[in-house]
Amino acid sequence: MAIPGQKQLTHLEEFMEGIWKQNPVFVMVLGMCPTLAVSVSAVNSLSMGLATAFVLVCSTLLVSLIRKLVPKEVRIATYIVIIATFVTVVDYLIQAISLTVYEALGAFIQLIVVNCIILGRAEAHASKNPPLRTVINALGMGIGFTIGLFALGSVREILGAGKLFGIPLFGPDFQPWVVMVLPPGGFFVLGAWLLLFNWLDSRKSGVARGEPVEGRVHG
Amino acid sequence: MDTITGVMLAGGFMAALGGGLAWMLAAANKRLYVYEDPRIDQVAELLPQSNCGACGTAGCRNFAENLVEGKLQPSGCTVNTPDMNAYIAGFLGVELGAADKRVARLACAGGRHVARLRAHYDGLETCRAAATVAGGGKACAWGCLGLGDCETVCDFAAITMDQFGLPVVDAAKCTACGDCVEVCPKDLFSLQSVTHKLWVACKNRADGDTAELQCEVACTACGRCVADSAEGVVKLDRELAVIDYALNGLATRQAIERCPTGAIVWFEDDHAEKGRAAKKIVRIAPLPVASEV
Amino acid sequence: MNATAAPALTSSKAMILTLGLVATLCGILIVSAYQGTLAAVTANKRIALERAVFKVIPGATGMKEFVATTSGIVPASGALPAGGVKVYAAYDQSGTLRGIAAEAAATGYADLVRVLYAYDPARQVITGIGVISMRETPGIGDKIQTDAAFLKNFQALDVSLAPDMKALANAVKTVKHGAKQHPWEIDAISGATVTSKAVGKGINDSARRLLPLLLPNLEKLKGA
Amino acid sequence: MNIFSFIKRKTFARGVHPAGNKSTAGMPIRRLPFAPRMTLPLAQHIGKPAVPTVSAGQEVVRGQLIARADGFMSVPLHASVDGVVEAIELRPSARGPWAESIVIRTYEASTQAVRWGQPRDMDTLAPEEIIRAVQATGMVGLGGAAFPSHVKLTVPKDRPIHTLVVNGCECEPYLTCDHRMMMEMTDAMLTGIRYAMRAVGTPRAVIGVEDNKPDAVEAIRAKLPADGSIAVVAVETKYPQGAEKMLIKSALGLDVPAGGLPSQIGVVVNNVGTLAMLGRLLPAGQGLTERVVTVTGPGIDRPGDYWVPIGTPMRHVLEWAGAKAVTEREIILGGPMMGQAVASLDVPVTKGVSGILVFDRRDIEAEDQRRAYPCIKCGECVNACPMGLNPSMLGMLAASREYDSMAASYHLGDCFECGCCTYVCPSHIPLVQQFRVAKGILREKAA
Amino acid sequence: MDDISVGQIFVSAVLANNFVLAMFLGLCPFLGVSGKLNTAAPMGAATTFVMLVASLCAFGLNWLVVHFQLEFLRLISYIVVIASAVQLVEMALKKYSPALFRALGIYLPLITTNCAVLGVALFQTAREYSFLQALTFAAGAGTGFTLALVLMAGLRERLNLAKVPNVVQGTALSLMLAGTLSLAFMGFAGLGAGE
Amino acid sequence: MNLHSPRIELRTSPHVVKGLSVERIMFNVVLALLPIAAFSIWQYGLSALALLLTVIATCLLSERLFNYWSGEPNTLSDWSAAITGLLLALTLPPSFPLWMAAVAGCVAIALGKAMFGGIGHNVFNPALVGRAFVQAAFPVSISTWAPAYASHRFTEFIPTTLTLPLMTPADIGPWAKQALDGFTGATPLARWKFEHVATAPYDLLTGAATASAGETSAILILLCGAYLAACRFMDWRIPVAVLGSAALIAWLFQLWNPVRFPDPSFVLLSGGLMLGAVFMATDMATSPVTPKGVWIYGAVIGVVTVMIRYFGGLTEGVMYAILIGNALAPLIDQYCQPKVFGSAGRKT
Ligand SMILES: Cc1cc2nc3c(=O)[nH]c(=O)nc-3n(C[C@H](O)[C@H](O)[C@H](O)COP(=O)(O)O)c2cc1C
Ligand SMILES: Cc1cc2nc3c(=O)[nH]c(=O)nc-3n(C[C@H](O)[C@H](O)[C@H](O)COP(=O)(O)O)c2cc1C
Ligand SMILES: Cc1cc2nc3c(=O)[nH]c(=O)nc-3n(C[C@H](O)[C@H](O)[C@H](O)COP(=O)(O)O)c2cc1C
Ligand SMILES: Cc1cc2nc3c(=O)[nH]c(=O)nc-3n(C[C@H](O)[C@H](O)[C@H](O)CO)c2cc1C
Ligand code: SF4
Ligand code: SF4
Ligand code: SF4
Ligand code: SF4
Ligand code: FES
Repeated sequence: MAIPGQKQLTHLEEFMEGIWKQNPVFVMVLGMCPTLAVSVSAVNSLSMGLATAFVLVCSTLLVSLIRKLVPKEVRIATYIVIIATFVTVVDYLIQAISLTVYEALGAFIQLIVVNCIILGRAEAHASKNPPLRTVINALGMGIGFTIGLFALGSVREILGAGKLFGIPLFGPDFQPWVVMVLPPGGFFVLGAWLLLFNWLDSRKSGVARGEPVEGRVHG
Repeated sequence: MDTITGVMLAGGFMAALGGGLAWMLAAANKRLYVYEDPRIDQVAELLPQSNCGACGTAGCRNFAENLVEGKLQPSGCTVNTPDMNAYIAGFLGVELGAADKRVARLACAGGRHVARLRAHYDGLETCRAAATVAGGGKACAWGCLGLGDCETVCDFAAITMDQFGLPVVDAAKCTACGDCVEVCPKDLFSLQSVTHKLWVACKNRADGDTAELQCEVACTACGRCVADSAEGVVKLDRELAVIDYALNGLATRQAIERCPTGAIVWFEDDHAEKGRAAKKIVRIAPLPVASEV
Repeated sequence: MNATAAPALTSSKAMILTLGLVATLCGILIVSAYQGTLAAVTANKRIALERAVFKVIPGATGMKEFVATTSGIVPASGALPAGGVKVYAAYDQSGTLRGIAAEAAATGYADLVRVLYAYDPARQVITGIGVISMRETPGIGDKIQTDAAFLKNFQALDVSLAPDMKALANAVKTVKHGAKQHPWEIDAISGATVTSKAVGKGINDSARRLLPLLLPNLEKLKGA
Repeated sequence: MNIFSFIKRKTFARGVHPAGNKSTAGMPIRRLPFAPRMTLPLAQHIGKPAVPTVSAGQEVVRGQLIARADGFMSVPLHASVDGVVEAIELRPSARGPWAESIVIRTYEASTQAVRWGQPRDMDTLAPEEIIRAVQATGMVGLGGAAFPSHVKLTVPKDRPIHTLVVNGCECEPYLTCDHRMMMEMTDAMLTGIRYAMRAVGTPRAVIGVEDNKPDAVEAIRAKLPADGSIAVVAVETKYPQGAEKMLIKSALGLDVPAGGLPSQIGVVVNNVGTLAMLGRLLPAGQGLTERVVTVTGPGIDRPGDYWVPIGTPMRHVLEWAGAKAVTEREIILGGPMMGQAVASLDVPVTKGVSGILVFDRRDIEAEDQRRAYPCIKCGECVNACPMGLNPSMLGMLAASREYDSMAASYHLGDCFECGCCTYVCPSHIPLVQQFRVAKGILREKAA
Repeated sequence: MDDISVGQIFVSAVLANNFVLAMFLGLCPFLGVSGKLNTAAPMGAATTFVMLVASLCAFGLNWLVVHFQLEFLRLISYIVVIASAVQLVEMALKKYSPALFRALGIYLPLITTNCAVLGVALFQTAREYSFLQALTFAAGAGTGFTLALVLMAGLRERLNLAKVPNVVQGTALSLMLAGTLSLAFMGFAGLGAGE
Repeated sequence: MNLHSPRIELRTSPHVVKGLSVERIMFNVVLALLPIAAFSIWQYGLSALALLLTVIATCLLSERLFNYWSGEPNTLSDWSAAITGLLLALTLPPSFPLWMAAVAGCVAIALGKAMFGGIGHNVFNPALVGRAFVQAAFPVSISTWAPAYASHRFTEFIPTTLTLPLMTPADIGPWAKQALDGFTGATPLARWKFEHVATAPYDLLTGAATASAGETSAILILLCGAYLAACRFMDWRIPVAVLGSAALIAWLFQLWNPVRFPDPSFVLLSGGLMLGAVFMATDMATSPVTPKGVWIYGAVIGVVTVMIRYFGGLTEGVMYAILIGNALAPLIDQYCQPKVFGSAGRKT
């Protein structure tokens, strides 16, 4: 017996969940630490996003595969072990590929372990869904996370350094807004994005609300 | 360190760590375990989480506990869809219970265009506040103040104020949570079964002439509705017609037909109908403030 | 889903087994990844280090790591012995010693500022610095990498030892912008005095420890 | 500055200094003719409504008992004119909801003399008998609260009373009825004080009078008994000096515990008017049929203090005191700080009405220019609240309908609605009204 | 690193390098639990406690992994040990103080996956703190986290009573507030750095 | 006479009011700030004037814009945005580029005030939010100082003032050297912190030292503050608490180590402490309302200021101290509720 009002998502919808409806950065506002800390430039954002996506996909896949075997009491510990494994793997992979990126992301690669999105997905989705669905969902989430990071990183890089992907946009005399690459700037830029979405949403629902009310009891 | 020892060492270390921790957790689990029926959480998840209290408990989770213990029946939640309640009943394997659909009804029809003001209230724009200042500016001391406290407190947006400053209840959205009943300083709302079709939309207890001077749709206690209905269904109680719902089965539409002001109405399909004799009021502008009433 | 009875407690054995097994597997996975990437990572690190050292010591093409200890200088291997200081000797094509690089660190405006400085043993001066890592404010503190006037300080910063070879003749000191008078002083960047001071303090601390160990045993590096 | 004034003058902390406007203080009390119809609500006091002992059509005489007390927490009601009972029905009341009232049509020949009463020798009565006699007069606190006086005089055995505090502060602007009674009925007041002292069993009474009424202080002082059992103290002119807790603090230096009653610290407080009327009525064995009311304000032609029979409709009083021809007016029962606006001229003067103020449109317009702002946290209200509350926070909580935390964390229950906070608020926030609403809702929830 | 006094470490971790406002660590619980003062304070206390536990565990584990030359297992061993420790605390709470358990609700597990906790462990290792320094650092980090949480909760409770425009309501407001707080904390930069 | 005709008005008690109003308070603060603004124009000439006008204009404009967006009535008439603008301008260096000043003004109103719902609802001092933002965004410009009393100040702008929007201002050094001999560009606080030179109290009192546009003459600020306090438009306890605690702790430090720490009078008179204590810590919306709370709040600001000045990386900490005070204000209020009358006898 299906729970009324709750329908199975198609694979495409499942994928779009994380990119749009449940975007981890803009809608769920999870995994904020790496989001804000490394999004000082577009390149950093993309690298961090992809690294997180990789860990997300691999670990949720594994979790989904063994979801029926794990007793509930050691669930969290097991999931964390799995996540930590892939984070360590990514850590070494990045070191092997580019030390520059590794230095830029700093400790935050290791902190992917505790990125709330990953454990959250493992708990809320992977532990209840078959592998294929899980991977699709995780992929969506990962890409959604990367998009979110990029949205932050590009704004911060443009204002904070006058550049995008390291390419100067405004000429040599541009005055960088240092605050954008400092912690307050991270909060402000993300806050501003959310504000923008709120505003768009309110305009959308404002139209819906405009219908006239008609009297019923006393004509 | 060569590859093999490395792998062995790492595997061993992790095995020891994992095993050790699991053993600790297992031990703790035995000693510290607190049993809670998992169905409580499951059922709570299926409830609307509006925590309105219409079911008579302290919120949805509390209701879920009661359901699981079999103390209450799923239909007690009037906010949930019937489908969902049926699902919960099936899930728990209990009776759904019979739901008597109730809605909030307003015992006043005195909008701005028919009810006079005797003074101009200037203060906090809530009914509660207005009522603290000489009962508000309305000539009828029993009537609706029209500042919309009921609209504000309704969590389900079932109440909207109409153009005459009277609350209108959307019966489909009304969950009978009783918040409007509680908030109205004039006690104008009550929760009524939808089977109660005969309804007196007035509480004015002034004598007939005064009442009509105060509000054109007030009950003047002329007694026609009493005469036109079965014995005891409608009674006059101190200048006001009052319906005895214990005799609801005997109530007929006949009762409203001769009412001169239309204070008594008949609900049909959630729509209040006035009798044929009720005076027709076409005015839509508010009446002026006049202190002689 | 129709769980009506209380679920039985999971057995401890199952818990231990699952977690233990998963952990073991993960350990093996990690160690494979580690060993798989080890070569690349080490190479990468070496390249990065060399690049940094060659930057502060122009003309160098090869480099060796040593550890200066109280009992002399030994080639670096394994863990750092207590009291030891790591130094990088840089050589040119012909194998002659072009300079020595070492690390200095001190707390700046935000966090630790780590720099690599080049030491010219012949003239007993510092001939260049490069930043290894820092979290200073972009646009202010990070000028220590780019500010030409500031970098000029390190063309010949005096770190000569006192006659007894036990301590610096003059402590390296950062002074307010425009106030430099002696060759052992560093002229701070205006507006980033804090970071400038950190560089000075780091170099002073490092040189003070390293040079008395290094200078008497220079031959060992030259010969290598 | 507070510290010095504290040493110099007897007073309490915080409070406000509204302009006095006591222009009627120098005028003797005058009489009003009877209104053609009197409306006497059965519940003019706190407690259970009285029970009618007359029925429609029955003739009554001024001073005659027309409704008896319904138990201890209730007082009887007496006819204020000679006439005939027209009806016992619902009539408009000052609060809003219509109230059960006895309506008497006045005989044109009705005289002001009270002919109903059994004079007696008060000096022979025991305390319990005095209290019974007080109840029989139908007396309630004339200071405004309309609390049955005999209940207040009945002190629990375990709480010996050491001082009777007589409240002659009259801290509300505009009002002068207490002032006039202290001047014109000094003897009756002192007599009343002695009865009250006997009733509560205390040897000491202190009359607190604000120092803006030196003539009243002098008048009383001249007649004080030689034994020193009764004293007069002049306290600082500051609102709400007349609130009983404040007065006890000023006159005796004692704090009534929050949420507690004066009797807990051995004090009983009575209004001067209450005691003056008791001093007159008790020996004559009569009931309360009239009271002194200050009729004043910018909208009144002939302001002054009047003896007004209980039950006289507002309309009648205003006609005789000369309400100015204005297009919009605000009519207030009581003083401007705590009084209630009334919505209908049919509302009668009841036992608790000490003043009728009429403001005209010009004042109202000036106030309309006032723009309401959100609380700017200026702290003026905190510095004004005599109870030591935080009206700013209470107001913000009320606006968010967080009534529970108002009571639980911010002592809403201790607010006595004096209005100091609203008086000073530069943002023009109707704080007291918010608190009144909040209290109402909490009271209903608790019930 | 042994030339830094514990006082400096503490002050720096609380103010200048506040975990939340300057280091971007522990933001999820910071944004989630700072709505009410009476949950923020216990959450802060709980996190501080867990940080101390984590710091302790990490110190021991670090010795182990270095001893066996298994540095690559550092991260995974830190995190499982911390997670299990938190789970133990959670179980104990559920049993012995159901009220507190209910108040902290879903956030106890969140502490496990709180960057700030792992951050303490990783930073103390990277900075090669001694045992005492490490514990001080953990205490400072926890105090700083609690301070940020409590300040934020006070502000948010106040703003609950304010007429905040609808578009700003919710997380956007929290982030803007956090940003402003973080601006204010920039004033502490350099505190605890020593001369 | 007809008693029936007049319309009866129903209002709640009290029916009389004291007649205080937000507009009146705010207008008086503007009045009190005008002499300070005039003095800064006298010192720095055209640039100071342009700075003041720019910031006030952007603040008023932003306020109006947000009124328009939120559909609220116009709030310009309450003067509070003008105060924000005035104070913000007075805390900026006179050589600050106008485009950056405009950014500061917008941020002050948008981030500091409108976002929380406008007047009264804000939790941080708007002017200081604006300043803190530009301090973090343009740290170099905001710590570049121009000399006072330059000879051509009424005919010439300071070169950096007119920097093109978004562009980096040119180096002010050559101009400053030519405008005033021997000008070092260091504020008294910086000179003390980095060179250990304390400026003479007399110079600090009368404003003959390098600093922000409006923080130069301690005497003038005190006089204007005294006017506000005397009219009860300002809570005198806050400046007393701020200055008192700062002086006290500075005095203790000086007792402990007279060489390392300066004289308390230097701490009080230098930097923005005076302006901050008198005009900015006293901002009603962002300070506590409770009597005890006000003292604690002031003390926190004083102590944090001195701590940042003595031990932090920055030379000046008043702005940050006030912002920290603002952040603490709700908590302080919550824990410092006034004592309810008679609560001594209440059983708890
Ligand atoms: C980058 C990005 C950011 C988004 N941010 C939000 C957001 O802040 N709020 C939101 O409700 N939806 C956000 N979404 C999702 C859509 O806006 C959302 O699904 C859309 O408003 C429809 O929502 P509805 O189904 O509630 O109408 C975002 C999507 C993307 C790709
Ligand atoms: C947001 C901000 C960031 C700063 N960052 C640094 C920095 O990274 N390095 C530094 O030395 N000074 C920095 N400062 C400035 C210092 O705190 C201090 O004012 C300056 O070093 C004093 O140098 P001066 O006397 O040459 O102006 C910063 C200031 C602010 C406001
Ligand atoms: C704010 C406030 C002001 C009051 N002012 C007076 C006053 O001026 N004179 C007075 O007699 N009672 C005043 N009262 C009533 C007294 O508190 C007290 O109830 C009264 O003096 C008791 O005497 P009674 O019962 O004889 O009226 C005031 C009460 C409050 C709450
Ligand atoms: C004494 C006093 C000081 C003020 N100080 C400031 C201030 O420092 N910054 C500011 O933006 N507004 C200030 N204002 C104006 C006003 O309070 C401010 O805009 C509010 O914060 C807006 O809600 C002040 C007002 C007064 C009465
Ligand atoms: S029904 Fe009651 S609450 Fe609703 S508007 Fe009328 S008076 Fe107000
Ligand atoms: S018929 Fe109408 S007016 Fe007459 S008693 Fe019935 S309800 Fe009232
Ligand atoms: S009305 Fe209440 S809160 Fe206001 S001043 Fe009076 S006692 Fe205080
Ligand atoms: S007096 Fe008014 S504006 Fe001032 S704090 Fe009190 S409520 Fe707020
Ligand atoms: S990502 Fe840091 S706490 Fe969630």
